[in-house]
Amino acid sequence: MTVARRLLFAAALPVVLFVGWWVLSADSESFYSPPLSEILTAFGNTWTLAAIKAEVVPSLLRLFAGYLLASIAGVGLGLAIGLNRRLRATLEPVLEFFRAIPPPVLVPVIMLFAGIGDGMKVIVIVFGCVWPILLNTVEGVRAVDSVVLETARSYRVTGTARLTKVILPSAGPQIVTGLRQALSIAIILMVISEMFAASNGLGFTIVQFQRSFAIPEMWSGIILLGLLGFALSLLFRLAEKRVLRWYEGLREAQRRAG
Amino acid sequence: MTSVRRGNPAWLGHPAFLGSAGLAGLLLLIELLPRLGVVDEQYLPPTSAILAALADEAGTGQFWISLKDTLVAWGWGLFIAVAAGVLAGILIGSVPVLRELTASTIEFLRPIPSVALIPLAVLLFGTEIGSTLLLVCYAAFWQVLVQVLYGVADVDPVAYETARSYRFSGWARIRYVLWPTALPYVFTGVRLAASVALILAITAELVIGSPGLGKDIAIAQASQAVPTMYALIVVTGVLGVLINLLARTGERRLLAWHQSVRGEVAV
Amino acid sequence: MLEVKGLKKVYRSGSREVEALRDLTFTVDNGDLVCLVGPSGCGKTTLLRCISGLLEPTSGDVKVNGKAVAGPPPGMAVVFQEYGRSLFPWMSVRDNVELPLKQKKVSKPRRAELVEEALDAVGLTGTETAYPWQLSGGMQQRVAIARAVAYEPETLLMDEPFAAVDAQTRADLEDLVRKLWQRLKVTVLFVTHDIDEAVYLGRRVVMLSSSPTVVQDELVIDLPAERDQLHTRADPRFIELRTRVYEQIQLAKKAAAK
Amino acid sequence: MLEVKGLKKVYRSGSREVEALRDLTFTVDNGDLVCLVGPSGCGKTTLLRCISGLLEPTSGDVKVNGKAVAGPPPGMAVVFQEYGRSLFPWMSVRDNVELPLKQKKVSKPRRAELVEEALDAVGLTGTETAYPWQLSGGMQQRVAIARAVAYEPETLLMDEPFAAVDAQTRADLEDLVRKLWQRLKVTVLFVTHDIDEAVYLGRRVVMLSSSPTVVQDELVIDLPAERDQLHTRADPRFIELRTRVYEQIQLAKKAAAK
Amino acid sequence: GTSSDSDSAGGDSGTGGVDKVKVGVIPIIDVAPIYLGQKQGFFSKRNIELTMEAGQGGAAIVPGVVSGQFQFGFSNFTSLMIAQTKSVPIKAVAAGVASTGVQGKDFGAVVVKGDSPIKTAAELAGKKISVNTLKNIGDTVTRESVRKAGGDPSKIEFVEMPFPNMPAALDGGQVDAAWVVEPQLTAIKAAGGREIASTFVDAAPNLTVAAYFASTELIAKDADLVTRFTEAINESLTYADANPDAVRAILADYTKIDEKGRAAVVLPKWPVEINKASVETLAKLGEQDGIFSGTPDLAKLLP
Ligand SMILES: Nc1ncnc2c1ncn2[C@@H]1O[C@H](COP(=O)(O)OP(=O)(O)OP(=O)(O)O)[C@@H](O)[C@H]1O
Ligand SMILES: Nc1ncnc2c1ncn2[C@@H]1O[C@H](COP(=O)(O)OP(=O)(O)OP(=O)(O)O)[C@@H](O)[C@H]1O
Ligand SMILES: [Mg+2]
Ligand SMILES: [Mg+2]
Repeated sequence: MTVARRLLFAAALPVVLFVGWWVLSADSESFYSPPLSEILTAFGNTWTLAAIKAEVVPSLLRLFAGYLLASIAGVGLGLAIGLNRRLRATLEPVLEFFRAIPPPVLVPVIMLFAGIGDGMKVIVIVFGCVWPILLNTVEGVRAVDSVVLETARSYRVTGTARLTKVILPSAGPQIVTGLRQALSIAIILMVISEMFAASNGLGFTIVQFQRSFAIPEMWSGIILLGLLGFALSLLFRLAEKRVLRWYEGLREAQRRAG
Repeated sequence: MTSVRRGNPAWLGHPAFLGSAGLAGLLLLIELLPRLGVVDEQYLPPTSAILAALADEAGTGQFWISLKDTLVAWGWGLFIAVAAGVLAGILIGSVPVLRELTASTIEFLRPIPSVALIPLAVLLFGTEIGSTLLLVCYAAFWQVLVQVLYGVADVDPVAYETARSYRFSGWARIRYVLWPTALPYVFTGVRLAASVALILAITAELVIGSPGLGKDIAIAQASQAVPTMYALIVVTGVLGVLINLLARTGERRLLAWHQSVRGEVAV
Repeated sequence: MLEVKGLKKVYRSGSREVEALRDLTFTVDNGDLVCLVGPSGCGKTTLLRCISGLLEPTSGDVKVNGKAVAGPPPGMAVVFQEYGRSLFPWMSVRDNVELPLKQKKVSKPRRAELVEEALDAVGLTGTETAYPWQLSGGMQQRVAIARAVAYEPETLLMDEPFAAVDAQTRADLEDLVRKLWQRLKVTVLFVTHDIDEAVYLGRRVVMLSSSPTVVQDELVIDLPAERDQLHTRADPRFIELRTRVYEQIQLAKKAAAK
Repeated sequence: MLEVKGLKKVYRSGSREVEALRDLTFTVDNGDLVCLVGPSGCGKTTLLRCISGLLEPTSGDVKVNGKAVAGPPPGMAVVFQEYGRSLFPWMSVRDNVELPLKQKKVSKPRRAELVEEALDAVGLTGTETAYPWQLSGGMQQRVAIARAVAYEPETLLMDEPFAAVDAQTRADLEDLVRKLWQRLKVTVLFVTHDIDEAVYLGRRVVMLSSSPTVVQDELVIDLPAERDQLHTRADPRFIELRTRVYEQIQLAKKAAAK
Repeated sequence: GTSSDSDSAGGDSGTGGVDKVKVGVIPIIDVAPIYLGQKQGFFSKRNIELTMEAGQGGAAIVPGVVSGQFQFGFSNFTSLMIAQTKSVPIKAVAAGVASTGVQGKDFGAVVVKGDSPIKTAAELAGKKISVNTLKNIGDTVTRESVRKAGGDPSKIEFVEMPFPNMPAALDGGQVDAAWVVEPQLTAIKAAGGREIASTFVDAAPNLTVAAYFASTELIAKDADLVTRFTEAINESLTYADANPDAVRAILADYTKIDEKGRAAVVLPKWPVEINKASVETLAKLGEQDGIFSGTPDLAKLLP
């Protein structure tokens, strides 16, 4: 019963919105907001398996490459900066500055150096989504409980064990927060990088549809993008639940204690 | 990096000094790279050329109008997003049924990249400031909403029961317990939203061509005016730093009682 | 007068059921100071939450001065076990103490008077503008007590209020509670699991059994009204009484184990 | 043997200076159980952190078996006051106990043995795979003690380990500490501010004065080695001893007030 | 001011008053006449108060015109024909810009690096060429140049890249050739680049590249305004064609091209007449290359 109830609650609003859109747009004459039925037809026709292989897969590959690189760079650099007060003080203003530059602005600049290939797109993604990871890692490392650190020290837990068994897990929840923020930014940048200079990809395809006035197809692309973002964030949630099982439990226990 | 040993004067280790040293190092690097021929001056002009271009820009009226346009779009977008996000967050967060009903929809709408809405914004508002506003609001709204939801969920049951046991009215419970608990989260949300809003404002201007700094950057680029382009990029960066600084200061003022701020002061 | 009759509380969460209180009956006369002891987890907090109207009992009655309790009754103040979390960290000490009075629509000058008196009574004059977290643990606990005192309750419920305070501060606070009770003539129900504390403080001690909880025994404490930490605790009669309570509780535990 | 000679510690933060310890000298023989009492804030934690090498003293010496302490000395285990923060919430109970042994490069089968023994000694068999936050407070504290025990230290430092535990659990843990000490023949330095606890537990009690802190007095506890909660605490000699300690501390406070 | 838009779109609101008109333009050299005309008062004397709204390419401008955000827009003919085949309700109202028609001296061309082995347009087959927008006028005309020179146009690999990045891409060898327009064309030539084909000239004699357009709704509702706008534009075009120095001067107002660049760029032609034959050729070429989904109906598109 409870499962059914939860399903009902989860599905209710989306269904209402969907039906609402369908009804409101049913006899839409406007060139730019075609009926939902038309969009769905276009969706079926446009996003065939072949199209997904040709357009979506390259986008996803670039996304994953960029995201992975950003994660490694962000966590690595974040650990170093978080653990070294002086390094932090020196780099903080510079990092703040670079973080504040909107990544799309840098697309042309990065193109100057990295050309127009996949490398450029990956660099754009890395540059944009490394910041939340980096900053959250730094904060997480700084916030490691002093008692935890002293315990580790008094039992002579040092070197790699200190890093992997104490500091990384302790900063874990915050690092994951950064990774989650970075994921949505990475998707945005995937699209933006493909809007500037590309010959395939989801962002490119949407722009092509828009330029060639294939409006239902363009809408179908936007919907696909939404579904993709949703699926990725779902995947992320699953992974997070596994990795941070201890943290969720801890929070739960703390809340129950009240 | 050379390590500063104990014997050296204290100011060598001061954060402000180290920070300035870091910035100065960056400026020097950008000056030297093109001068030494490591990169072509056409792609990356030296610091001096960028600064000169910046000075030129600052002398034109257009620059200030664009700056104003960007800030207006950013400010309004942020304001609308924060107001809507806070209201919706408190409403949804404090009514369990609403929270359950909306959870899946929020999960679906939130990750939709705001840039996917660029075509939509263009259709609705053309290249007017409205397009920028739409994108800015959309992107910033989720940041605030999600944080407020976290905040409302974080209300300490003991504090809440204390309020009940002293017979606080419903409004008083929101005003004196719920809101102060959620406030730090609201601030985090606003801070995140402020930077996202700036990014989106400039992206929209750049991609759509609505008025503002982003459009100027596009024009500078199209005109092959590389130092000017860099100068404008620097302006956006500085703008971002200032906005972040402002948000942090406000946060520190208003949340002096909160753990995170206390912690920062102690360090 | 406070009457508890046949009180039963079963917690239901999902399919799990916990019978916290089985059948509780006892009364507290107006102006009395009753200590409630019982092993950890026997349902003392549950009982207090039922009495204060924060929790609905599964069956049975709670009456305050002849009126059944439904929702927090007027004229009652509760000091929670977790004082640190029951004070509002975003308000100064004064605002914390004053806010319930505002809610009670006490006039402004009277409020100022009450707050000053209460803080004075607990020895906190001069800390009005400090935030709770700027005070030591014992001081925080005294703020929570001051808040209850300023409220001018007829009935004062205190839930293990000193559990987290160091022994020294605890002794001071115990003396404070007795002094306030003697002066203000309120009805006090004091929950603790420290047997010595119960015997030292109370005029009567009600002992609860282990879960499922019933009233195990009652004891009138015939120590002189003037008590002090050093001599009362060394008094042979004191030791006799505490030994009796201790034995009762051990008995209850053994009964539960069977 | 543990020797503390002329120990002085001044905290400097900004322009503010706090003299936590002024001049402390005492020794603990190998295999002894010494309790350290003193008013809140007198510097007990500071002293322990100096002894365990986590904090550098401003002047004076700490020697363990004739060797000056610089950094956590081998063969020493510390049980921190905040057990909740000193256990790693991201590790199971077993991993928490095992990690220091790994760092000590104990072989795998021996580790398993030690962990099992230690958990058994504190009565926690069967909780190996649980996370710390899934346990009650008293159980968590016992995990921290098990970790220290499994480490097979020659010296065991415990900093107010029961301050946050309810009275019942506390009594059980006190008995546990005495049992372990008798069985394992370790040197124990036990910090508390509970006078009764110090007298009940210790073979010797060292009393510290209020800040600026010196050794106020020392007392050999000539109670029989076999002690139990009910009878020892009711023993007239016990009451005599605790009254003496109490008076000394009151004296120290008065001296400080002047 | 959305309300003022709908007023002016509604037409006769300005009873003898001034019509507020917004024009969506791409801020490049091509639209210099409209800025010049505004400055010269050609619009205000016809009771038109002009505001220029910059858009990044036709794709951003066409929706604005259709939805009534702008009354007029500027776009190249290929984009307009694409929209037309998708039944977007728009129609050209005046000529925009035209090729100079002179080989080697046009405002758009395919260029290569100075030391490139490519010497003729035929050799472009099988090479990588950058264009600003795929499936648009750039690749159509480049294909035509290759075809005319005897190469196989189907073998060209086009990549999309903004014009400003092309000099660097060419220099860095990321592309073999670039289809560029001014001011990048002059910049590349100054850096030693060689022109391989004057694509607009190859495509058709005196090709009309772009046009000003309006929505059919506006044309039906406010024919008077459209007529006045067309007259003003035509006067501006004529004036610009006759006064190249004024054109170079006005570039400083709405672009950031530096003084040297302004003096050096090759200016296009601004004839008043739309060269129908050239547009038809362009349509045929586009159809041949599969850019349109149907056949553009030029009768509906051209004024
Ligand atoms: N919200 C709840 N849901 C389910 N069970 C609960 C809940 N609150 C308390 N319990 C259970 O009810 C019983 C009594 O809990 P209660 O907190 O009243 O004990 P207590 O006597 O106050 O203990 P302590 O001395 O540790 O504070 C316990 O077994 C506890 O696990
Ligand atoms: N990091 C620090 N910086 C500055 N002062 C400190 C620091 N740590 C402790 N102190 C001060 O040193 C004194 C002794 O502190 P310490 O924690 O050692 O006391 P304690 O005896 O353990 O107290 P308690 O019984 O409350 O745990 C106190 O006055 C405290 O304010
Ligand atoms: Mg309780
Ligand atoms: Mg301490």
